[in-house]
Amino acid sequence: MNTHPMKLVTIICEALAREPLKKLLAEVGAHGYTLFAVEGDGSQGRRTADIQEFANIQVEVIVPPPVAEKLLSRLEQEFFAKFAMVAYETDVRVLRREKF
Amino acid sequence: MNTHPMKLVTIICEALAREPLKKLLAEVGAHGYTLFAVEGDGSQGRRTADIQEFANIQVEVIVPPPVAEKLLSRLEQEFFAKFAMVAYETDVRVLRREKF
Amino acid sequence: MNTHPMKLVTIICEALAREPLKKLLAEVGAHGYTLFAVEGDGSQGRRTADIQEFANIQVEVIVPPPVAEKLLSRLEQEFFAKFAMVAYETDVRVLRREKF
Amino acid sequence: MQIDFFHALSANLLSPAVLFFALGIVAALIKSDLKFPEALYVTLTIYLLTALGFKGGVAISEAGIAKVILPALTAMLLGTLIPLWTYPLLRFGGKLRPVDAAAIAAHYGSVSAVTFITATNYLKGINEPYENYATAFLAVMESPAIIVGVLLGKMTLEKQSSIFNGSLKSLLREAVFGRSVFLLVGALIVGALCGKVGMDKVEPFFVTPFQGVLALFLLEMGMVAGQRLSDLKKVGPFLVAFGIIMPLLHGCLGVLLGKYVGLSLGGTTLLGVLAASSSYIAAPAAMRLSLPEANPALYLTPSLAITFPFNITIGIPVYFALAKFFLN
Amino acid sequence: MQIDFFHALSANLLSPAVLFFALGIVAALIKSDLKFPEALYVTLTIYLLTALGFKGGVAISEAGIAKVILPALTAMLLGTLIPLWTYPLLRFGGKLRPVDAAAIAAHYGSVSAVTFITATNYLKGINEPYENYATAFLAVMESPAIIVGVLLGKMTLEKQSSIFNGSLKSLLREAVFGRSVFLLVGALIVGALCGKVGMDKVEPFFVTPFQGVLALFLLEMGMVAGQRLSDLKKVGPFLVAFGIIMPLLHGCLGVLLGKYVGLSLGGTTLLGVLAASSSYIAAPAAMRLSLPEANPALYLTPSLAITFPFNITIGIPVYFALAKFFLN
Amino acid sequence: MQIDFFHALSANLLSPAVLFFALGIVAALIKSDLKFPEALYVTLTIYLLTALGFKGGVAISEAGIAKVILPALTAMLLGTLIPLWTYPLLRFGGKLRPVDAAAIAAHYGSVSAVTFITATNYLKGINEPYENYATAFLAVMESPAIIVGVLLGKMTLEKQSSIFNGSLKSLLREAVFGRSVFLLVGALIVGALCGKVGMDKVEPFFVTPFQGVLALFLLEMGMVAGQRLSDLKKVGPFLVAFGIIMPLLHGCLGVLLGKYVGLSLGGTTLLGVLAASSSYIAAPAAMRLSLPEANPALYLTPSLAITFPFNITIGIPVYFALAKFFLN
Ligand SMILES: Nc1ncnc2c1ncn2[C@@H]1O[C@H](COP(=O)(O)O)[C@@H](O)[C@H]1O
Ligand SMILES: Nc1ncnc2c1ncn2[C@@H]1O[C@H](COP(=O)(O)O)[C@@H](O)[C@H]1O
Ligand SMILES: Nc1ncnc2c1ncn2[C@@H]1O[C@H](COP(=O)(O)O)[C@@H](O)[C@H]1O
Ligand code: NA
Ligand code: NA
Ligand code: NA
Repeated sequence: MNTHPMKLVTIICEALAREPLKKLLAEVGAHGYTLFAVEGDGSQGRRTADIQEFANIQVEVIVPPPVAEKLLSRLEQEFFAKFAMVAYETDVRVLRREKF
Repeated sequence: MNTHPMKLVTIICEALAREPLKKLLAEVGAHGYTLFAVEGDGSQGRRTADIQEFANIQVEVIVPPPVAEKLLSRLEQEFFAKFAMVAYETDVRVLRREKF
Repeated sequence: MNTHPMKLVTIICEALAREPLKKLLAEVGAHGYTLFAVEGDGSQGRRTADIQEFANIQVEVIVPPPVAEKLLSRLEQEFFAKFAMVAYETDVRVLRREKF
Repeated sequence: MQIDFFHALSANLLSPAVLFFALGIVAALIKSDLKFPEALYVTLTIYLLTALGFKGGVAISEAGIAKVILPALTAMLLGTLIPLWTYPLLRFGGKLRPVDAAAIAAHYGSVSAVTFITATNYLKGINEPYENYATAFLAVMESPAIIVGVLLGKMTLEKQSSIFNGSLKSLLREAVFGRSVFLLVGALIVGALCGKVGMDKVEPFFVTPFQGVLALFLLEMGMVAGQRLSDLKKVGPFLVAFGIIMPLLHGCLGVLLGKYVGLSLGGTTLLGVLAASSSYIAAPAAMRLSLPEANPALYLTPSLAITFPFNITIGIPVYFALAKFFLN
Repeated sequence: MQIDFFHALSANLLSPAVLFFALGIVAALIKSDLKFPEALYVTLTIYLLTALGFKGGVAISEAGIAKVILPALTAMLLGTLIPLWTYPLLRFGGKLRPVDAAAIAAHYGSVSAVTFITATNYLKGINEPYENYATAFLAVMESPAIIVGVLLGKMTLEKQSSIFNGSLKSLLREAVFGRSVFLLVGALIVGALCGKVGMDKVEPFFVTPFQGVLALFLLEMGMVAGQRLSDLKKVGPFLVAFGIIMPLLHGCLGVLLGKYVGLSLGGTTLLGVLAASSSYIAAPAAMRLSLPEANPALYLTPSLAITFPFNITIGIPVYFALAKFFLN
Repeated sequence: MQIDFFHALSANLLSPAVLFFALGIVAALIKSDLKFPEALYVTLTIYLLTALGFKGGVAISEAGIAKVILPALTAMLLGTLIPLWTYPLLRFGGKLRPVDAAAIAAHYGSVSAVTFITATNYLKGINEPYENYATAFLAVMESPAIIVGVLLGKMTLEKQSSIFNGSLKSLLREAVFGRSVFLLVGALIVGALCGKVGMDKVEPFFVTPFQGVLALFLLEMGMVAGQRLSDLKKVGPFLVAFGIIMPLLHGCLGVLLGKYVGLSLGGTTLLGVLAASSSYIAAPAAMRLSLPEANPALYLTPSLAITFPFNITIGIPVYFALAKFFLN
């Protein structure tokens, strides 16, 4: 069994950023993503989970390191000013390198 | 306070794999797991969250490194061909080593 | 683009620990957190997601390493005996260090 | 009389609510993959409590608060006192640890809203009228025993760590403002303020479909209770017997008190049901927070897997028969 | 007769249920951000199946089980046999891989509860009575074809790996205890035990609002089906034609059998609808688990994006017209 | 007249809907752990919009589209124009940044469906008939002001980055196909196509329990609004006053227009309510996407924590009194 190093980029943000974010993921070349609703608190206030439009989502995407870099830098330039958002990367090891 | 290195194995897959997966976790000797519903997109198409039978789940399980290896290799051999699935491992540090 | 090392502390526990946990996060100086409902199995039995009071939550919080250490050690001392709980830390890299 | 009782029993056992409850237990036993979404469970709870409180409030506005006070205080007193004899019984009869005895005592002094609702359902089914304001008894009986039980337990334990210092204060807060009490009392007040005029507007939502919603909810509760059945071995024969005998004793007591405060046959039955019922949501949650040293299997399992199903199926017609017996 | 049919057709197309279904398809096509929460979808499913089963059970308790047995067995037999001719047709006519042919055959032998419910709705709309116990036919027709289909598929495949060895056993288990069959049969039994007395209690919840709930659910199903429309290119013209022609043939067959077992005009229509309908929940789930080698686009898309909408809109009045024709 | 008004006011304040709203505010203020699941919130929204649209559509099919066009266009025009005077008032009177003034103007030109529904509820409660097709006014008034507000705001800002270039196009798309407008207009069309025949089928689901569902929903909305009350300090006295005075002015204007286009007393009241109401879901969502530079506390808080509760409690009977005054 061979595992390969990849980056897991995690983005927590308001649900409104969902569609622009999906577009960005496609643009930087991610081959998939996983998404779920979360509650949260941060510098821009608490986000409860009632009104869908104001809820939080967490998006997790596994990408090769260069894509992770591109993704994070575009998030910084184009998204951080506009949306309540936190983004970070983690080192992970995957099977089937060619999938990502 | 003493933290100990462990592996976090994350598996994202269609909900149908749930029961076989639980069985596998027990077989390889995991002592617990955490599971939640997610949406996702990947090589096998978008998975929305409406029809329960076709939804996605994310399973996270903390195990000692040898168990992680066994788990990943059995996933590769027995599950990847049958289910839409992504699996990866992350290095984490836990308290109470004996729990895992 | 500059990324900075941080600790991601993940806590999986019964929903009843929610308010004491939030209080603890504030006390140790975390600037935000993310929270969602999960199902799980562990040494203290299966937790299904029906009765809200007995469900599981997963809390993820990004903090500087010293805060992570403080958080984990207080969890160990004050929470582990009282609540079904798993806690671990992961190395992550964030943008905007000053946020955490 | 005997024929009467079997009639009453089968009327209960063959009602949709109880049969759906049984179906839920079957689903749990055969490990069916049927599962109610958490949101549905919460929604049904909110609906049942709100509807119940609202109807009760309208009934109070019709009957006048004066009529309600005496029986409500009696109900509250009963809830407060029950732990005082269940605790020693469990401690010395059952040889349980003090903290476990206290926790179980809290459960059996407190009440189960679902059991109460099923009983009103049953009375409606056999066309037996009852004081609609009896909901007020339910509202005031949930918390006192929990507080008494926690106090009993605390007295046997050492000091708590920093985060939990305020735990007694937060216990009292929870007892008054907790989800279920808040909804029940809040809807009761809303109903009392609206009266009959308000009821006319929302009756098709809060009243007409109520019994059907209850049936659906009991399907889910059957699954919840059924999943606990496998824990029965852990609790031992003493607690199993306790979970059936205590409700019968408390039911008797409730019925007698109901008679002395002048309730009707239906109302007397309901006070018996409340006394006999034990909590399996509010009390366990309070114990986890305020008496975390107590063992959940010992307090939750008897309450949820024995007393609750027993009351739902056999208990209710028994308390009704008792009420009939004592009122004649 | 022709005028009659167009009348029947427009009565169906202009019903709230079908129009909301169309609205759902529009929502999917214009990629509206309208989305039903998963919990709502599951809740609506649970409600519809429980209500349907319960009503059917009450009907059985009124009609007597004797009347139900023969048509139910006939329905079951029909479901078992359908894969036996659809498989060779798909295999040799459609040049599909054996495992795909088997999977599709399973879908078309099995049934769609939503199509059945929409048909009962339609009959109610045109004031055509039917045997309420027809729900029993639905209950017994879901699983047999799935089992036959999986067996057909297995015969063409090699041995499975360790975890999936028990897969045949778990398939049978799923066929009998799976969510939808369990709810339907369970509620049927509950209804049969309660009878009319029980029905009176829960009618305002399980019966009165039923058609409205169905309309809301079909809005969601329209979105689900609409999202699949873009996959139609993947399935090719043979399967598109198959998805329309087979329902018509099976509808005929069902109607004829309905006539021979002595069902009313309404009941005959319903047996036609069941035969014509194809599964898009139970069968795909079973295929993913038991025939994972089959291609989901090939079995799910025709069933969900062609046959289901076709039956809902045009099929139902056609099977009604056929039943009328044959019964005269 | 005065007595009349106090009568009308107390009829509103003592209705279940408004009292449950107050209960929700209390829950938020005492930080109760009562919480509606997100899925329930979404379900209630879907139900209310669908039911409202459907009823409106049936009403249009009865009244004929000709009768609806003139008042609907008037309503739309009013929505379009309101930002044109609120913007300068906020900009120069309130000394707000241009982008914030534009965002707030968009909110007050747009409408609140829940306020509208509560008003229809109120009219039903006092037995005052109204044009059921008024739902069409609601449907056409949501978007225009949002578009005008965003355009006003954009004119004051620099160019956007790549991902957001299409933002104006997507704004228009959202305005026409967004969740709430889509559901409302879609259900309106479905209702218009079904007419009375369709209504008979789904009335027990979409009409009869409607007022009760609204009461439950307002309990949740009370919590949502109540959580915002703590932000009131951030918005300052100008916006607090604005949030009460503007609805009164716009209510007057709406009532006058309603009179001139020949609506009934009920319909005139509803047009006043629509003009007076401000958006707190569609508009904030649009602002976050299209004017992300605007400060949410400044636009959401006045709309949700001041204007919405004011209209629900006091505003509606005031606009009714105004309509009565002007129509005599
Ligand atoms: N330190 C943190 N750890 C984990 N999640 C965070 C943290 N800070 C913010 N978040 C999440 O990111 C969302 C947006 O953050 P913010 O922009 O700071 O309001 C919050 O609602 C949280 O869900
Ligand atoms: N690159 C990725 N990053 C994160 N999640 C992924 C990725 N690719 C696939 N997934 C998740 O794994 C599921 C199955 O993937 P697949 O088998 O590629 O369809 C998808 O529905 C996603 O939820
Ligand atoms: N090895 C594990 N891996 C992942 N999650 C776990 C593990 N063990 C326990 N958990 C989670 O932590 C919760 C509490 O654990 P416990 O205290 O062991 O019952 C469980 O319900 C699971 O959700
Ligand atoms: Na009790
Ligand atoms: Na079929
Ligand atoms: Na307005």
